[in-house]
Amino acid sequence: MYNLLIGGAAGQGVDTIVEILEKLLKKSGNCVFTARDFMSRVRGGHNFSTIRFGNEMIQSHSNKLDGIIALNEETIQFHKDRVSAGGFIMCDSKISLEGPGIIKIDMEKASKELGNPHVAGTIAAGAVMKLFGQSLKDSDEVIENSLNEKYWKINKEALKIGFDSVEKRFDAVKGDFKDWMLLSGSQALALGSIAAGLRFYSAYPMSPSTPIMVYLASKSKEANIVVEQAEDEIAAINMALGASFAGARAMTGTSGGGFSLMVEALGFSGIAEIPLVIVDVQRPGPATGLPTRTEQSDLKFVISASQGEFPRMVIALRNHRDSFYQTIRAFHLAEKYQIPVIILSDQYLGDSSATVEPFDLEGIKEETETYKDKGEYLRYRLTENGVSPRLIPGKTKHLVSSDSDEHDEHGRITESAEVRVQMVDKRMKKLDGLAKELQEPEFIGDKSFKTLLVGWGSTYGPLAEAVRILNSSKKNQYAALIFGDIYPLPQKTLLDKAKKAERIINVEQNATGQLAALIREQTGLVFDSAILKYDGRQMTSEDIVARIESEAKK
Amino acid sequence: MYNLLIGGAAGQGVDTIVEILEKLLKKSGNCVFTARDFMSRVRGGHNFSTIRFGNEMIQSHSNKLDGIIALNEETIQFHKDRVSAGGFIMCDSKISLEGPGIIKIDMEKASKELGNPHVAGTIAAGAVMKLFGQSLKDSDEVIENSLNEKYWKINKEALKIGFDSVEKRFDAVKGDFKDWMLLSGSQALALGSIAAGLRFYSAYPMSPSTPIMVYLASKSKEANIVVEQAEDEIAAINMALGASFAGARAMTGTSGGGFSLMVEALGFSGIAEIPLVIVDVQRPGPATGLPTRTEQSDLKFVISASQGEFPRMVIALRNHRDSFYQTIRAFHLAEKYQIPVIILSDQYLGDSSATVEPFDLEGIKEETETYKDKGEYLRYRLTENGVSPRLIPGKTKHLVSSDSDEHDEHGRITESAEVRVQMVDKRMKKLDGLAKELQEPEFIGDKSFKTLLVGWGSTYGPLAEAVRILNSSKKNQYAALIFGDIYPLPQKTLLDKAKKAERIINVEQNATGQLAALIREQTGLVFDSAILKYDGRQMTSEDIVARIESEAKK
Amino acid sequence: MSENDFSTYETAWCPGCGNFGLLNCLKKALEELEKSPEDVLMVGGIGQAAKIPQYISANSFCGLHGRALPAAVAAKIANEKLTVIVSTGDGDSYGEGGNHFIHNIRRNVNITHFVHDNQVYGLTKGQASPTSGSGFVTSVQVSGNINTPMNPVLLAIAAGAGFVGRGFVGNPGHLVSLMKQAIEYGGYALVDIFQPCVSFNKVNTYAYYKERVYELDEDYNPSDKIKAMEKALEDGDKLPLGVIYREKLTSYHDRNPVLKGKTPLLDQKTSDAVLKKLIAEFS
Amino acid sequence: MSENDFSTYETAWCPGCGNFGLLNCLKKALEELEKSPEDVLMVGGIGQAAKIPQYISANSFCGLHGRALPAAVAAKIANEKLTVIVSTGDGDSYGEGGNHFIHNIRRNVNITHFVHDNQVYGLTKGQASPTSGSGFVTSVQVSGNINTPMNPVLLAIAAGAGFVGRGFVGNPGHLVSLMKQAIEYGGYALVDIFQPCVSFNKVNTYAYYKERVYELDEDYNPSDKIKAMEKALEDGDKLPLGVIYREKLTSYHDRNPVLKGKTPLLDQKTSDAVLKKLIAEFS
Ligand SMILES: Cc1ncc(C[n+]2csc(CCOP(=O)(O)OP(=O)(O)O)c2C)c(N)n1
Ligand SMILES: Cc1ncc(C[n+]2csc(CCOP(=O)(O)OP(=O)(O)O)c2C)c(N)n1
Ligand code: SF4
Ligand code: SF4
Ligand SMILES: [Mg+2]
Ligand SMILES: [Mg+2]
Repeated sequence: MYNLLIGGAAGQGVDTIVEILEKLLKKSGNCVFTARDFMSRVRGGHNFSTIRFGNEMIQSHSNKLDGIIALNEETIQFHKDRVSAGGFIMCDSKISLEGPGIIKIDMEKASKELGNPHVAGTIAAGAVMKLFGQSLKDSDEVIENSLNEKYWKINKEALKIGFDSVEKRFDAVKGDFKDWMLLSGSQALALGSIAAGLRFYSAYPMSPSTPIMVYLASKSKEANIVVEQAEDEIAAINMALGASFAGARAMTGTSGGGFSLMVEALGFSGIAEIPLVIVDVQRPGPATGLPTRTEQSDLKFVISASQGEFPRMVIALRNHRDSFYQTIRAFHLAEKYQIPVIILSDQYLGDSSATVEPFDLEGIKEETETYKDKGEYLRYRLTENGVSPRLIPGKTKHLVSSDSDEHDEHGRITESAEVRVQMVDKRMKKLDGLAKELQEPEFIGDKSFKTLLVGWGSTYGPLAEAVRILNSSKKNQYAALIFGDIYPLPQKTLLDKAKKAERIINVEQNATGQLAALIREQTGLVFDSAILKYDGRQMTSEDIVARIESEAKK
Repeated sequence: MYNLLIGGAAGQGVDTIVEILEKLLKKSGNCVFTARDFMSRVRGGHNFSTIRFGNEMIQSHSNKLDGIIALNEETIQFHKDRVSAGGFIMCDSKISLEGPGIIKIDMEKASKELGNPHVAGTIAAGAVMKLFGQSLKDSDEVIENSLNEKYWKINKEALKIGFDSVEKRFDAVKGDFKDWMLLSGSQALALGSIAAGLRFYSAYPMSPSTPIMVYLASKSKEANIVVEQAEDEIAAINMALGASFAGARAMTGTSGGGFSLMVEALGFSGIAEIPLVIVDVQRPGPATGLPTRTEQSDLKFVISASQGEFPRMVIALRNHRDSFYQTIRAFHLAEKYQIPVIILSDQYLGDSSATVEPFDLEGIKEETETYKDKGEYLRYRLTENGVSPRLIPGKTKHLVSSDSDEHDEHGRITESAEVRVQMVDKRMKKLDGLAKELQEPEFIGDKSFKTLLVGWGSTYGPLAEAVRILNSSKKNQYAALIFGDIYPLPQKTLLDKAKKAERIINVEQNATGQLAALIREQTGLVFDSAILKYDGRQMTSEDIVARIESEAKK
Repeated sequence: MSENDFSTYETAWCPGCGNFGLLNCLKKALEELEKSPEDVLMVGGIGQAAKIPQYISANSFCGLHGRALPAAVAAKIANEKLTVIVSTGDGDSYGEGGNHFIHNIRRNVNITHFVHDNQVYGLTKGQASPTSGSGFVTSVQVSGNINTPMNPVLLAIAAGAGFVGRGFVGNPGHLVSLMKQAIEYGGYALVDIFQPCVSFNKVNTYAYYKERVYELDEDYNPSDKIKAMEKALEDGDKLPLGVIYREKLTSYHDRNPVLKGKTPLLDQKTSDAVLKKLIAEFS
Repeated sequence: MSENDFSTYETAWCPGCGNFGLLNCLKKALEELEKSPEDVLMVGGIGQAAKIPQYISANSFCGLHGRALPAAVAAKIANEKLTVIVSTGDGDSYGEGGNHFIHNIRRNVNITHFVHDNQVYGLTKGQASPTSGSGFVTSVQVSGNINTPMNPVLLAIAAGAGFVGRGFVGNPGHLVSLMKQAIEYGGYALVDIFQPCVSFNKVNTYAYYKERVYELDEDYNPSDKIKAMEKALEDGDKLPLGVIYREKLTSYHDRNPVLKGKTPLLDQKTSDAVLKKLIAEFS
């Protein structure tokens, strides 16, 4: 397994090189994982990505580097200390830096000769392929898939120039991942929504959720989806509710700040029982916070957002696979229970790309309306399971209503104390059904574990790897439990494993340990300690291991 | 102690009669408590209030009635079963209803003769005064304080007609409350804000919070306060933040739906460290819910509202006294710690009127800015206690900044991981200070208790009375603990009392037991059972007693 | 189609309220256009006016205060076969919902927007609304309204609306005709309707409007934007009623390639072939 | 007062961005008006433009996306001695903040509003803004913008603004003068400023504006509202720059009895006597 860092200023084209390189590597059979770190600006500053690749499953980034591709000097200064022995720093010849690991290429000059200084990075990408003993056989396809036609020729040439400018240095890895998919968490989520029958997506641009909208927009004509940029997030969610009421599967997506503006309508979805999927791609708060960084600090917010009480479901995405399949499930649960389902992603997961097994479309079926009652149609009929017959207005002779006030079975405003209680109870009954749908957290490790690490969402990859590392030296003393379904909280496996554990530690990308608080509230379990990170950068497996080892020393 | 119900359709003037009657009774020395129940409409429907009065402290309403003053037949139908033996029903002569307790008065006819059918209720009020052996000696003053000048004469006459139309029936109560205050929870809150130095109040009309705005507006010129009706709640809170930043003490108020729209700016107050007091007068949700009814279901929402993590304080008002003094305290804490302080009231407390000891202005002092540092001024200086020097722009030669992005000590946008952690830690340190400010929940009952009832906010009155009732028959087996400061949660008394209790029961005006969940999250304490009510009507002491007794029977 | 199709229900409005007249006109307009209740979606926000979807038999969506428009346009986008009518208050439409107002004009989705303009917040007991007159005294505006009143007709034209009308419940025949034209217009159509609130607005009463309104006659050419804005500026002693501005604009559906000439969105699908292709693109 | 008083800081803008010119003009305008940094409050929302308060030495309030106006007017209400300037993006001002835009015009608080109108969402990488042209292609508007572009100048006049101007960073001398007039105007003043975004708007470039803008000359009378609206409607090949509309209106402070002729609000007090009286009223 190798790990490369590609860095430069915003606007220098780091993204393009990374995209070409990760695809080339994957096409050569590697498993690839790319994490993206960038600033909230359009030009200048310092952006970088790390590409990890190899012939085993990779699900997270790493601190250790085998090489740096530096589009500017800053990149070298910031990251050179992380390069392992035997690693390299690739940069332009003009940079005055000497040493055994330094690989200089005349990228700038060569790219200017080619006629476009922006292809300097492509030259570096070509060089990297050679260094790692990879071939360029799929490069035409990759270039053509990634770039606008007018840039094909020059980039193909640039790749070759780079390839020819260095010698192989590292053992070639040969994985079997050639036919797997390589995509970002947000793309996987968007694709999942399409597979679930999405017809209407409304959103207001907001990092890091925008890639979902961009992907859906790019496929809107092919896939028959309306992507509507709303005037604000309040409009976005109310549009989604209007579309869903009218029978088009609808989703809205945003980050925490936009979610804040959607809070009132979230409750509306709850009382009016209009199915809705809401995506919150988390970033560090409060307020504007760190717009392009990562954090898991909206959990407590989204599980209790909006005045009053109503059932909702919150699913945290753990990885790129989840991003696809759980999004589909979110739509199905939203419709089955006529509730809002909130999907929690974050910048780390949303913007990183990973290699996943091709998505399987078997078993994904569109559910259809099944109202067959005779007699009077009651939109909010009091039923055993709390779910009332939902019809689509205009698709039936019955009249369909929807109401944000407390209402009776017809959907008419009521002030009756009795009906109020019946309606609250009816809605809350859906929680019984939901309880049966819950998926237990994923357990990673050996059953002989002594320390149980508990996390949720995107720390999945780092935790999985941390357990592997810890167990290889500490003989299976570690295990991890990572929650996907998080609210309502599935408790069985947790209580089971916690009972066996000598020590339980919550591992979260926030400052207050929100999952630990939720677990204590719901189960009484108290964690022995916490590994928390809240600097806007995702923890690596090495970070977790280091924290555990430093604690052990204390 | 007596309890009267005055009911009629919206627009029939129930409010006016009640206002006159409660004032007359208080002026005669009674302690008075008036609870108000009305529908979300302007005319028609069924509205009523209950006035309880007597010569002991009264802090809640009651189910049992000594009399009904019915402005229409519906009132009689709805409530007659609650009239105790010996009680009366007062109505217009035209209503065909016979029986010993029926008191018919020619209100309609007499009022028409007086020239205004709207004074029918005033006639009834006069009759009530006589029935209870009260005098009309303060009636001129009351009328003049309550009504527009053009209605004085006719109402004074109407009172007398009523007074003369019946005979005394009940023993006169003679309390010492003549010089106490009689005011609603919302008025007390508004008055508290004025006492705290409020200069700017921005809000968007929303039941049941509007009375705060109305009271402040009515005194704006006298008290030198700008009351600004905003275009929406987002504007309301952002205006309040702008005013506060610029040095005017500011408050905004709303109910849950409007609070939902304020959520993003709540976090802004947190990260920018701009002091702000936000009032949420709760009503039943979700969404529009029951606009004019009562509930305590925003607790979990407001303690975790907004993306990201930052310190805040939530104070639940328990009664009319709290409404005044705790509002003042909210301003002081908001300024001292530069945080948002949320005041939770509800429709029951906000709209009910109660008799309270005249407010004491001693000890309420305006705190002033005390920045005396030499050298560079750093708005967000990293300090021991997390509180940085706040200056008012334009009142100093220093430049003052404020930022919703993560920032450095100067207030400039930063993307530094290190500074991010420092700033989160700095803000969170305020929680240590806040912990020392916390006021323990009020304990009511005898230390020999076995069952501990735990509540918060406006169930204070009903709980206090319930404990008294229970203990009078069950020999001091009951006690109650009622939280005012609720987030951060003061734990000492709770843990102490819970340890001694055989059984702890949470008593809340919501469906899910939100305080119990918060307590479990924070302390691990699990409640043995719960008394919950969520039909939009406040529980009475009798409701609590009945629930305890029915449980005991099980 | 019988008269009873659009039957109405018991209301929570005050006796004498202008909303009754408005509801009757709406019913009449729908009947005269031979709409079927099941094809009509009535959308309101929150307020006295906004309860109207509860009082007429049609599909109904009573959403959040201020948020009727986004829900309504999206419902129309989802199913263009529905006749979507937003009928709601001035506070709802122009106050809390102001941002949706100006931006949905830009979208030009084919829906109709009737604003019950009583120049006051009725349900919350009489505070100033965006259209309340200068100096209007309320329990909150104790010294009288100090904000410049909004002129919704002018604002809508300036925001780019293609159909902007003004009606008065006191001229029911005229209002019915105006409503019908608005419903039949092929894009976003606004009708601002003077609707006296007998409980809280003692200034803008039936008599107030009666004295001032006049119906635009055939000489008036609603397609001249400048003239229309001039007409809209008449807001003192003379208040014009009728179609103040009208222009043919391409509607949202005809501008959106996903919808134009296609089956209604809710009946569309992503084909399996496309789905497989999208997956394959990442391989 | 030295030039350095309004010193600027390192920015996060792209080289060549129109914001640099705007910042220079702003600095110049403030200096020429002899303002002191400590008496100036710069307010922005969130966006590329909205970072400007971070780049000039004055008091600064970088609020939420879309919410600069309410905070700014309230700061001015609190302390009328501050010169309050909102300087922020078109998306911020007219998109997310649209409701505050139309309603703060009605309030007419004496603040200045400079909109960096690059007709695009810059910070979020190039989606259409409310002022983006028809057909403008972006990563979200893949088939081109289908919404009718907002005309902020016309909209502001229709909403009742007393000072509405348009500038262009490519005409700096003119822009400085316009900014000064706006700051000195005694009420809400809007200046919509063409500010090319070199990274995401390849349509509305420096050259695009250069070809089309022209400065209104002295013959133009900005006090005729109808004429001003006609002028504002020129949005094709000819784009007028200057004060498009100007009218004397009473400002918020002069309409509000709590403020008119009094010491700034933050220095006012509720006297003990009044407080005691208020308490006594409930006894
Ligand atoms: C978010 C939110 N804020 C405030 C309210 C309270 N509210 C209900 S109706 C209304 C105003 C109604 O005025 P308008 O729209 O003019 O309708 P009218 O009652 O006059 O017909 C307000 C402020 C609410 N329901 N939701
Ligand atoms: C509530 C919220 N929604 C969305 C965003 C994301 N966002 C930041 S800036 C911006 C748009 C910026 O456009 P504009 O105001 O035109 O400024 P520019 O960058 O073009 O100068 C958006 C959508 C946000 N910060 N907050
Ligand atoms: S309050 Fe006004 S608008 Fe509402 S129903 Fe009564 S009269 Fe009509
Ligand atoms: S993205 Fe556009 S507006 Fe933003 S700094 Fe760059 S050029 Fe300027
Ligand atoms: Mg109204
Ligand atoms: Mg912009």
